[in-house]
Amino acid sequence: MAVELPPHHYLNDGFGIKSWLLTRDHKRIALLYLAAITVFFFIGGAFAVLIRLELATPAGDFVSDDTYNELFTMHGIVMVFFFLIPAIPAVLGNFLVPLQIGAKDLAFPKLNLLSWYIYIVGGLFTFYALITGGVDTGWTMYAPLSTKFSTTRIIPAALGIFITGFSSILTGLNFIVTIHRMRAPGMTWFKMPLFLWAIYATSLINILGTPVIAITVLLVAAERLLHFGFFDPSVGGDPVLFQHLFWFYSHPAVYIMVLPAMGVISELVAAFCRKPVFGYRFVAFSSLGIAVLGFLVWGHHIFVAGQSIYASLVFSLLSFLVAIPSAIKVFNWTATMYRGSVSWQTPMLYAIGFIGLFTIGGLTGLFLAAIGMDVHLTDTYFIIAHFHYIMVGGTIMGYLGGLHYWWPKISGRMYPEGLSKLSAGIIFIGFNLTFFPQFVLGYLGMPRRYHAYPPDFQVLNVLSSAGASILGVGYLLPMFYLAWSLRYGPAAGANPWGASGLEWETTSPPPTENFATTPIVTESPYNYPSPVVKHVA
Amino acid sequence: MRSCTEMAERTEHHVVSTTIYYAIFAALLALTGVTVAVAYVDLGPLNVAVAIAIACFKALIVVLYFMHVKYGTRLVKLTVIAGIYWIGILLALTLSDYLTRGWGTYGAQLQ
Amino acid sequence: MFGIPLFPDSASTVAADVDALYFFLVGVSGFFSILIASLIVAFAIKYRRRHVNEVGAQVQGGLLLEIAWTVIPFLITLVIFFWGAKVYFVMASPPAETLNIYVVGKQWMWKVQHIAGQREINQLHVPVGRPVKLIMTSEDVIHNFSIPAFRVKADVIPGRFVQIWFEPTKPGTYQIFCAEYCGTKHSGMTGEVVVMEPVEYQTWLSGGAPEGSLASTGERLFADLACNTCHRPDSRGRGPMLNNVFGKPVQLHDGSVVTADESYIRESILTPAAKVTAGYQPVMPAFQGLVSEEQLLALIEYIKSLSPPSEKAGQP
Amino acid sequence: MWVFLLTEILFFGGLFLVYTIYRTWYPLAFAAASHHLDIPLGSINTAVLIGSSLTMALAVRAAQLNSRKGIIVFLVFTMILGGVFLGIKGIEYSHKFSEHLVPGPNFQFAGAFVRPAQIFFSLYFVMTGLHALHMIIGIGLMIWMLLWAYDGTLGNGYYSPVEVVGLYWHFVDIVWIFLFPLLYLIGRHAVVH
Ligand code: HEA
Ligand code: HEA
Ligand code: HEC
Ligand code: CUA
Ligand SMILES: [Cu+2]
Repeated sequence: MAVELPPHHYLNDGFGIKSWLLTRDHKRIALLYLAAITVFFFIGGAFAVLIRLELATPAGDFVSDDTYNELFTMHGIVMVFFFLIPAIPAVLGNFLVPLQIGAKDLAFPKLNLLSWYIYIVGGLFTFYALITGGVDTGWTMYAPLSTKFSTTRIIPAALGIFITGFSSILTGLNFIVTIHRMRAPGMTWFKMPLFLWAIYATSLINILGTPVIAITVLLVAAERLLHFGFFDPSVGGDPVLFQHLFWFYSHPAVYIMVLPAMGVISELVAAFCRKPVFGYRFVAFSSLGIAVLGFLVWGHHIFVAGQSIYASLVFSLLSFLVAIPSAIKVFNWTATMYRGSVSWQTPMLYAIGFIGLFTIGGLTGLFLAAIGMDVHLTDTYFIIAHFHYIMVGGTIMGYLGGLHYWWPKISGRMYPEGLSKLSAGIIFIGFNLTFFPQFVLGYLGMPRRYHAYPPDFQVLNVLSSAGASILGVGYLLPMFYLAWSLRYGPAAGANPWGASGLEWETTSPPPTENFATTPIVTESPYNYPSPVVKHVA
Repeated sequence: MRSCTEMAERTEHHVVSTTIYYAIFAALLALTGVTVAVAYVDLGPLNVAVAIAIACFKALIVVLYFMHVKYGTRLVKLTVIAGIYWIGILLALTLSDYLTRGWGTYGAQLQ
Repeated sequence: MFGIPLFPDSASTVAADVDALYFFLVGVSGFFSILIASLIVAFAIKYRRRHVNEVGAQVQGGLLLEIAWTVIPFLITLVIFFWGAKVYFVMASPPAETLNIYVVGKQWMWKVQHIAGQREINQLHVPVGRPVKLIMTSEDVIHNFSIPAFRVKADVIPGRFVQIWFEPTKPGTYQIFCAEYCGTKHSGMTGEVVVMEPVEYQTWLSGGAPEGSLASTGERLFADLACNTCHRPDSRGRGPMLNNVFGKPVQLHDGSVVTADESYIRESILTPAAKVTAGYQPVMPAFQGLVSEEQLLALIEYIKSLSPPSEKAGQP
Repeated sequence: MWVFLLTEILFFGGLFLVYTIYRTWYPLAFAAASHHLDIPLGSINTAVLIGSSLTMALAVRAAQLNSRKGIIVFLVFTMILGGVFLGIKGIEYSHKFSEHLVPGPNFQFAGAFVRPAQIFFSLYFVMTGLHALHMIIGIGLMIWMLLWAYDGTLGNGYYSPVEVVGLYWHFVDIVWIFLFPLLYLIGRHAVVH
């Protein structure tokens, strides 16, 4: 007998635009974020497409140099601040935190909605900056280029970042309070799914790091607008101080971007091996470890920027330390697969992709943390490859894996399995073709943010551009088939994967209040065989 | 926005007596006087240290009494400590750069 | 391979050190990437789900394994750390005797000033087999002087001097890039290093410096800017004598002592009040905005030339 | 709320970092520039703000004890004191304007430290300006609390909103406790030109 959608769920609990825009239901807010973030991803992606088109030939002939500079700046800003940082926490986190702890909603539902609006306002500022001329400072906005020399729309863009920062802070605050106070009876800290540990660690970084970037961009704005001098060498200021402040936030921010994905991967590996995560406590604590140690390494971005040698040594050593918790995670995921019941469904394919690509991205981070090596590699395409491996190959894989895994819960319906496997494959191939050649380019010395380059580098760049077009197709496909499945996909049932976890014990899609009765937790999160193991293979 | 205000971690309903409040107030005023006075005395490098020590002490009693942390839960205390700790990280590691630049900076000569 | 360049020229002494570290790192990364990848694929195949209701073995974890994969990577990273630091120290400590060349970055070109007086734009001629030290600053934003074939680069920061050094090992022409994003024509801020045999280099040097050596330009400036009204060759001026200042410790009026290196001289000229020499009034006018970076270099070179020859090892 | 204050701590922390760095770089310039700030006004303001913290604490206490009148009276006192603080700050700012001590093209500073003094005053304005902004927000929140006290939303054991505003206000007070010695009281003992 075919499964059917439950008669009442959060999606049919009120229709019309108001029921969405004024909702306080964390699940609907998650979908609001999903919509906004997808838009930003495609904007950022469109910039990437233009970048790669320009770089297909060595001469700077496709767009002008100023346009190119605006392209990569806006690509970086949009992708980092408006897509990747909010992606997993605000979409999957919002949807899942209450479900996974057995609560009705977040601690502050109205604040949650407010965060979305703040995010949108920040986005509008950035959008305004974009259509009135763009910004050309690079996403790092180094002074004094940003404070004195550039003539572009830096203030609106800075305000955009400032404002979205508050959205991240409030979301983080909401999650922290929720996780502390609203866990269902019996849900002790060590019975929490690992995704929540990751979200919790991420929220901590948000709360502690984001205010510093907020004040930093504010100082830049004050310096531009009011001619105050903070980083201006002509009044005796130190431009390198800006870099300290910027990276104090932005290095931890890279962990904001990867930790949630690591959380997702822990869930995926457990669910598709039907097995508890190997070394649960190690994986849980390594999230906190990354969050804390992540604050101690920012100086590795400024090894050649006139930092003291001794500070560089300290930062280098600490950077190696922060790699250890990541290593622990990778090994534990691998060990989880040992003697599992490994299913090859789409989310698991993404999880496997994540582990492999994150490993490469992370290990190349070690090249950069070794100071003598970084001198040659810094500001080359090696850096570009390093972080795209982690952020695109890692986090986006995690995000898509998570989206597919929880899609039946979110929408109540299944997506087409064949097509989704196909696009996972396309993404994997396209990704490697795009970014692997960039490692080679980097060691050859090709600097980043170059609009034109010596002809020697062309072949590798063409490979990269070709890969990007394959990757683009790979990203477009899920958008279409997921949208399609919203209407035509077969109903999924409460627990299509036979996975354990509270979110699978309620209907798909869940009712507005999530659970008919407050669940009581007695078991560890990955206790197999789970109560319902019967649906799809 | 009512829910928003639940943000205060639930402190026990500890009502502090007015005497304590007035005492703290008096102490704060006195300490302000002391810092101003001390600023005019030349203590060499100690001037900064004293000024900051007094400010820290003032902040401490505000936090403990006016802000009720003394009567708060462990979590509240932990949060306060975390704040101080993180500011410490920010200052300490950045200073680790600035204060050692004189010994050798990448791009400047090692002695 | 297939006409695709895979590896850059290595044309300086330090390049070999960097490359060795690089290969080690590629080895470590390759090992772990392949290890992880093959384990995942092997497990995915060996333990693939065979029927619908199958569940995995309920293994919880193993302390020994956890310790092993914490400690082993930690030890490996320590090796990388020390190795990286070692290479870095080589890069950061120039030998005592170097050929000094000044570089000024500005949006969007590199101006090179040789001590003998030659100037170049976006080109740098150096002899092979001799350590070269570049003393660099920027007129506007942060740039980065990068020579991939030598494996060295450094941010060129306005308001201070930055130095890198290298010893070319192979004659030839190599790319210079600006590697710190600096605005519109960042990607056009490139140039080349021409490494020549010492003899050729000598010929090139003598090939003509219309204005005479850098120090002599400085001497002229010193008079034009009326520095010599206060800084006179005897001790009767209002300012200190500048003979024998460079490279020596200077006592400041707040009691501290600094070494009179390029940065100090530079600061003394631009913002004299920041560090006032003991025994003098802070009457020297600030020349910030009045002298260009290039004039500054000439002045500095002149003041250097007033000190004994051992300080002038850089003179060709 | 405490978690929110954590954020605030780091927000100001960034500023204190900038301050610390430049103070260690330019100790003399900072001392000289600091001499242009008005100690009597600064001290009065410190006392005023401490007083407002006291009344705020008393307002919270009144709320705990369900005394509606107490809440209202003490909140009003706090707001008045806050207003006085901002007023005095305004006077100080206008002095700085007329003395051309606002960084930018019109900046004028007698003595040797024109440039670093500009950094000092940049910091002065941003730090005290953001502090004042926080106070304005705090006063806004108090107006809200007053309304709730009038319509009886507060009381009957429901007082956490006042408590939250109180925490916020004390935090703002603490920031000032640091700003005052760091900005006003540098190097008063030595005569620097
Ligand atoms: C999500 C994003 C993300 C993540 C997680 C990381 C993770 C790491 N990053 Fe990366 N990084 C960026 C995003 C990220 N980075 C970005 C965006 C930039 C450039 C910014 C810009 O300038 O625009 C950058 C730049 C950057 C630099 C500066 C380079 C430069 O500009 O000169 C450095 C230098 O140390 C660095 C190091 C590291 C290290 C050591 C890790 C570690 O955390 C990695 C740890 C992971 C592993 C080590 C892999 C798993 C482990 C194993 C499989 C076991 C084997 C392990 C061992 C033997 C140790 N990164
Ligand atoms: C989350 C972060 C994120 C993500 C997801 C990406 C995704 C991609 N990035 Fe990006 N990138 C950054 C973060 C990110 N990047 C950052 C921070 C920088 C540094 C910026 C700086 O230096 O300041 C950077 C810089 C950067 C550069 C270097 C530019 C330079 O230094 O000169 C390049 C070059 O190849 C690049 C390429 C790509 C590509 C091909 C993708 C692909 O993965 C994108 C794939 C997506 C698509 C292709 C979208 C699909 C949509 C369509 C196909 C529709 C097309 C529609 C129209 C054309 C109308 N990125
Ligand atoms: C009005 C007089 C005056 C003029 C003109 C002047 N100086 Fe000076 N200079 C001084 C005095 C006085 C000092 C010592 C006090 C100080 O360090 O500020 C000094 C210090 C210096 C020092 C530091 C020397 C040391 O021993 O520490 C250098 C270098 C210097 N001057 C270079 C120059 C140059 C180059 C010019 C011209 C562009 C110049 N000065 C013009 C008065 C002058
Ligand atoms: Cu100069 Cu980039
Ligand atoms: Cu980093």
